[in-house]
Amino acid sequence: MTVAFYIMAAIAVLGAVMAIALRNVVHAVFSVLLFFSALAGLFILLLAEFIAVVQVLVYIGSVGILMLFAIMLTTKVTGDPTRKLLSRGWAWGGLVSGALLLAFLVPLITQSKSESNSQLSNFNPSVKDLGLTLMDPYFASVGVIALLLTAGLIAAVVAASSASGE
Amino acid sequence: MNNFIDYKLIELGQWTVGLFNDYPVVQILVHLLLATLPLTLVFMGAFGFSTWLERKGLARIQNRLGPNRVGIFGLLQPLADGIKMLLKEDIVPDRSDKLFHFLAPVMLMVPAFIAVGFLPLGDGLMALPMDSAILFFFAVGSLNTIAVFMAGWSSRNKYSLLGGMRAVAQMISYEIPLVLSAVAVIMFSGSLNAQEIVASQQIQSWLASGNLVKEFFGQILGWHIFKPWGFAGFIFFFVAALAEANRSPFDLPEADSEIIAGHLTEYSGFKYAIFFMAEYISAFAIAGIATTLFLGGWSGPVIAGLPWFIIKMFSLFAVMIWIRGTLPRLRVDQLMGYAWKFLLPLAILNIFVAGFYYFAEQQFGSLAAFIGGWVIGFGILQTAAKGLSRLNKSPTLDGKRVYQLVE
Amino acid sequence: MPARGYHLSKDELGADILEVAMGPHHPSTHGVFRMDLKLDGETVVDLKPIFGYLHRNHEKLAEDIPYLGCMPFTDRLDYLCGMTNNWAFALSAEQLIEIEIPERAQYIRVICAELTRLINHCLLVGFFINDLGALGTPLLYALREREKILDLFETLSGARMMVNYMRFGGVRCDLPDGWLQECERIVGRFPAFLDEYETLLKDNEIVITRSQNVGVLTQEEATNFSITGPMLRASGVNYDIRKVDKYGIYDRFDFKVPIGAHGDCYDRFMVRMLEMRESIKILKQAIADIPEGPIMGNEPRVFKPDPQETYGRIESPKGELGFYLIADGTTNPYRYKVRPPSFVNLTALRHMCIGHKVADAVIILGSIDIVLGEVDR
Amino acid sequence: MSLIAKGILQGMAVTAKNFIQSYYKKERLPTVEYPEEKSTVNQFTRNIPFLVYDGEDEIEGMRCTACKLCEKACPPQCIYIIKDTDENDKPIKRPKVFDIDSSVCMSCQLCVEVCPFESIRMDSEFELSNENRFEGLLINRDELLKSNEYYHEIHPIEAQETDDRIAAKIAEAETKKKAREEKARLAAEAKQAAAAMKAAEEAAAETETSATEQAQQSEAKAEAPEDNPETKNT
Repeated sequence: MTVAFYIMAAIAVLGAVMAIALRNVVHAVFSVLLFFSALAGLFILLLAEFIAVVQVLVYIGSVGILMLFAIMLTTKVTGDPTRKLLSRGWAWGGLVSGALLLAFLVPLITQSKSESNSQLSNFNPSVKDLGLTLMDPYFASVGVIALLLTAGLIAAVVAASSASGE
Repeated sequence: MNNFIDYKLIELGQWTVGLFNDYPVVQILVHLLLATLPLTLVFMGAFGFSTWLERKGLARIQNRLGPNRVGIFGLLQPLADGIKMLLKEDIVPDRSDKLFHFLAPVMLMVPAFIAVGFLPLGDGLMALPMDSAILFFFAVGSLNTIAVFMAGWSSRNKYSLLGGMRAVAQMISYEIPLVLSAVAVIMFSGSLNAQEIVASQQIQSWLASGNLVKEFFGQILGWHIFKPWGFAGFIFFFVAALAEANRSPFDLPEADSEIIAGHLTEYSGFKYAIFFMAEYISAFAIAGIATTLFLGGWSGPVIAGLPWFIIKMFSLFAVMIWIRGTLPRLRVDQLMGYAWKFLLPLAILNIFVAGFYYFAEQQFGSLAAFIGGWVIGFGILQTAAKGLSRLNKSPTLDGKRVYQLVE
Repeated sequence: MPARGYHLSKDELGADILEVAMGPHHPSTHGVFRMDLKLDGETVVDLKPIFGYLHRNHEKLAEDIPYLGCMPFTDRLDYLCGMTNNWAFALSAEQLIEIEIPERAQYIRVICAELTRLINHCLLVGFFINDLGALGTPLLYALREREKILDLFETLSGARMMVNYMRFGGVRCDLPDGWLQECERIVGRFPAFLDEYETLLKDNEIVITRSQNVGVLTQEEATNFSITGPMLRASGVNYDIRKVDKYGIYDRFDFKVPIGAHGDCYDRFMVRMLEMRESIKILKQAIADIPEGPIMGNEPRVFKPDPQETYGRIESPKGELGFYLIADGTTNPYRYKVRPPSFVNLTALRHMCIGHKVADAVIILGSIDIVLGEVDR
Repeated sequence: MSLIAKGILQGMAVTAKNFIQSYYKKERLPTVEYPEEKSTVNQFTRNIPFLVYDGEDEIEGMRCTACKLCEKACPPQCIYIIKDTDENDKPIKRPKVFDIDSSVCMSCQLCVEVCPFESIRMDSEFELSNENRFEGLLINRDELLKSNEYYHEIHPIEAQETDDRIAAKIAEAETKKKAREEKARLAAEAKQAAAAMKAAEEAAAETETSATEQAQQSEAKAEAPEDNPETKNT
């Protein structure tokens, strides 16, 4: 399990770094997809099947494709090779982002350590339970979100159709 | 129950794993191999057979003979083709994105085989026995799109790019009606587990009755396709599946009369063969999942289990061949319109019909629900379909026309 | 003639226009024909037909050959319809020397021409549906039926396609024994095939959605582009040279001309289907009425017509096929010019395609019914 | 389009019918599996020309007289003929070289139509594939020569007509010749009678007449293809 975790984590980090570093936009998007799939693998290791499925379905299957679509419409696929990866502000940026990461993550990690595994052990991450949770205590919020999304979709359709109708 | 073949296979597997009881690491490996290797080999064989079947079937539809030179009835033709493909020169365009050009067939192959792993081939026969297998299947199926796009983009060919664009647009659009028409079944069965979905299509009380006739029909009559929403759902699912698997009449990404071979234009030799194989295995997988969802999976009279599943899967594949031999291709915009304006609303409506059917069955008993469902539920779907097609019809499309004959 | 559709500059579109050279090696350009397409997404913004890949110097070649020697070359113009090409050339050369054609030869010519029409139209429908993406099933049915008629031609003239059968003043040889009976049998069975073919295609929803309202050519546009043949009639113009000129003995037969109302691809396809039924009507009458008698007038093989010019035309399956000849008193034509229907009908391609999708461009080209042998000559 | 598309189902019924009937109806499966089974070649089929000879010997029985009419008539100009000569460089009515480039020939049959000696005819042989695309496709005289029996085998009706025509020609020539001989004989007799009367004075005139006689006879020989004595062997 640990070995699998490290492999997945390594792939995820590699994908994330490549997504930033690669100058070819399409390659960058595929690195992002690699990162997403490694993430899905990590979710499976955590026995969070459903989240893994959603990761694949939504992030790889839809968001990734959306990005590819956007790129297809652009003319410049390869970036400017003269622009260097290391610019002057690089060090400062790295420092700030590293600090932020620590600031956000450290409390979380320490918290989960201290609060023991009692909560985790009796939680059964089956799809059925997830569905029941969503449909019972959180029904109202799920409904509201669904309605909002539908409204947004309709608005998008209206906007698109009126734009093309001119 | 008479699905002894499945039990024997499972027993064989357990016995083999049991041989390595003393070596836990080896045991895990053997277990993995047993889960994957037979499946891989069987489906690769099935791929070969299906290419033969397709060529032969199409030939007969077109009043030809089909392959008949290699082996008896040309049965060894796939082998000959495979050897030919292996020995052919592998041509990679000079300005292509070499890495992606190489990776694309692999990217298509992997999800295809993973998807096959989620098929409930028999009672307990499943390579990846996961609780939400159906959902996983769809998730993995959506990966095909990326591979096709990779192939289309990396080839640096305009036809390939067009094919890739078409593939992406088409697959995204048809995934939605595909999943939605499956939702009705999932809702009715109350589970995402493929085995449970199959079990929900057997009339358990009849099977347990001991009456031979009842046992016989208990394996058939419960199939979802005999229910109104199941029938409609099957049609939607099958149409969407054709589009997902790039089969005619939705084979736009590789439309040979328009864009030569679409994303496959620049592929040759073994890479092309792998593409071909992945596409056929995806088609199998989707036929298998249609079998599971609507045709009662492995359940069937006399020899329930693996044989029935294979028969049903190949029958669906034969229908795909039949359709391919008959129908012309849709146009891009029509294809999208058909998915969004016709299939999607109807699939959503079908979920409601299925819901009402479910409650009607609990309220009025299954027979009344059955008759009422076919009369009312199917009537609603039919009317909706007609109304939608009238709504969508462009004003100049007048269907049947009358022609003047003048002197 | 301003072309319909839109012409936007690159900037106005905000996206790149994809230029695709479709052909000369493309599965559905019906030979070595090339269309340079400018695509906006999948929509055709501009189209440039390019041909000449199959140019064989047909017209210049004829100037060095006696009149009769040109006859076998005409087979190779529209290589699907050798018989009608022969007839058109014979007709124009016969005008030079003014000879009577025996009755029996006239009937044989009509029978051959109408059989050719059957071949051409059922093949065209097959190719058209093939362009729609039907994997060749209708095409192979058409080829299956064509074989039977080609066998007839082989028995009659010795060759299946390159018939070289007509001569100035008649036809080369008389019908062999039993040929008419065989022909009658095949023609009698043809309607059954047509029924099956129509069931397969006519009401098919995909064929309807794909081809209706695609590649529309109005009456006015069609006449302005000097379109002829089934394509013109699909646009609603009643113009059939068999009716207008009544060449040969076409005034003796009772047949009608099918007319379309919309001028789109579906109409072109259906007009051809209906024309096949009318051809069968003509064939049945001709087979019943054919008289006994000579098949050739007494005509010298090599002749020197007086200096003059003629234009002979017939309704070939694809449209008006005409041969323009200038004689200068020698045995060879001074000028030999073909008016090929494929070529002239092709001029409307760009006009019809702009604004449609790539897939439509392919079927519009298919519905025009071109044979590159005739376009390039 | 309603839920079930009627037109599509109709079409699928047609293809299903074709699929099933292809197993038991010959009409629905017209395929001929070529190398194993060959469809019978129509006796009217024409492909590449060949030269007919009569009797046993190819050269002696050759009908062709190298008149080069076919060479002139051939539209793609694929025929090449050189006249044969004897030891004294005197031309013989026979081709030394008769080549047909089968890659150029378009099987139009115009050469057959112009041939006055019924010599060049169309073959129905269609398996002309060759390993050598240049020399292999150039068919020379010896390959072109085929017997009259072969001609009868591939085109029975046409060959019979040809033979009848030749026989009629020969018969005609024969009767003409006989009539001429008769005439010549009568004239000779009359002349002999006259010669008996005035033998001494008109000796010069007599020699002149016999010379004319000879000339007439050789002319008759040229008209009919009499250099083939076995013409009537069929």
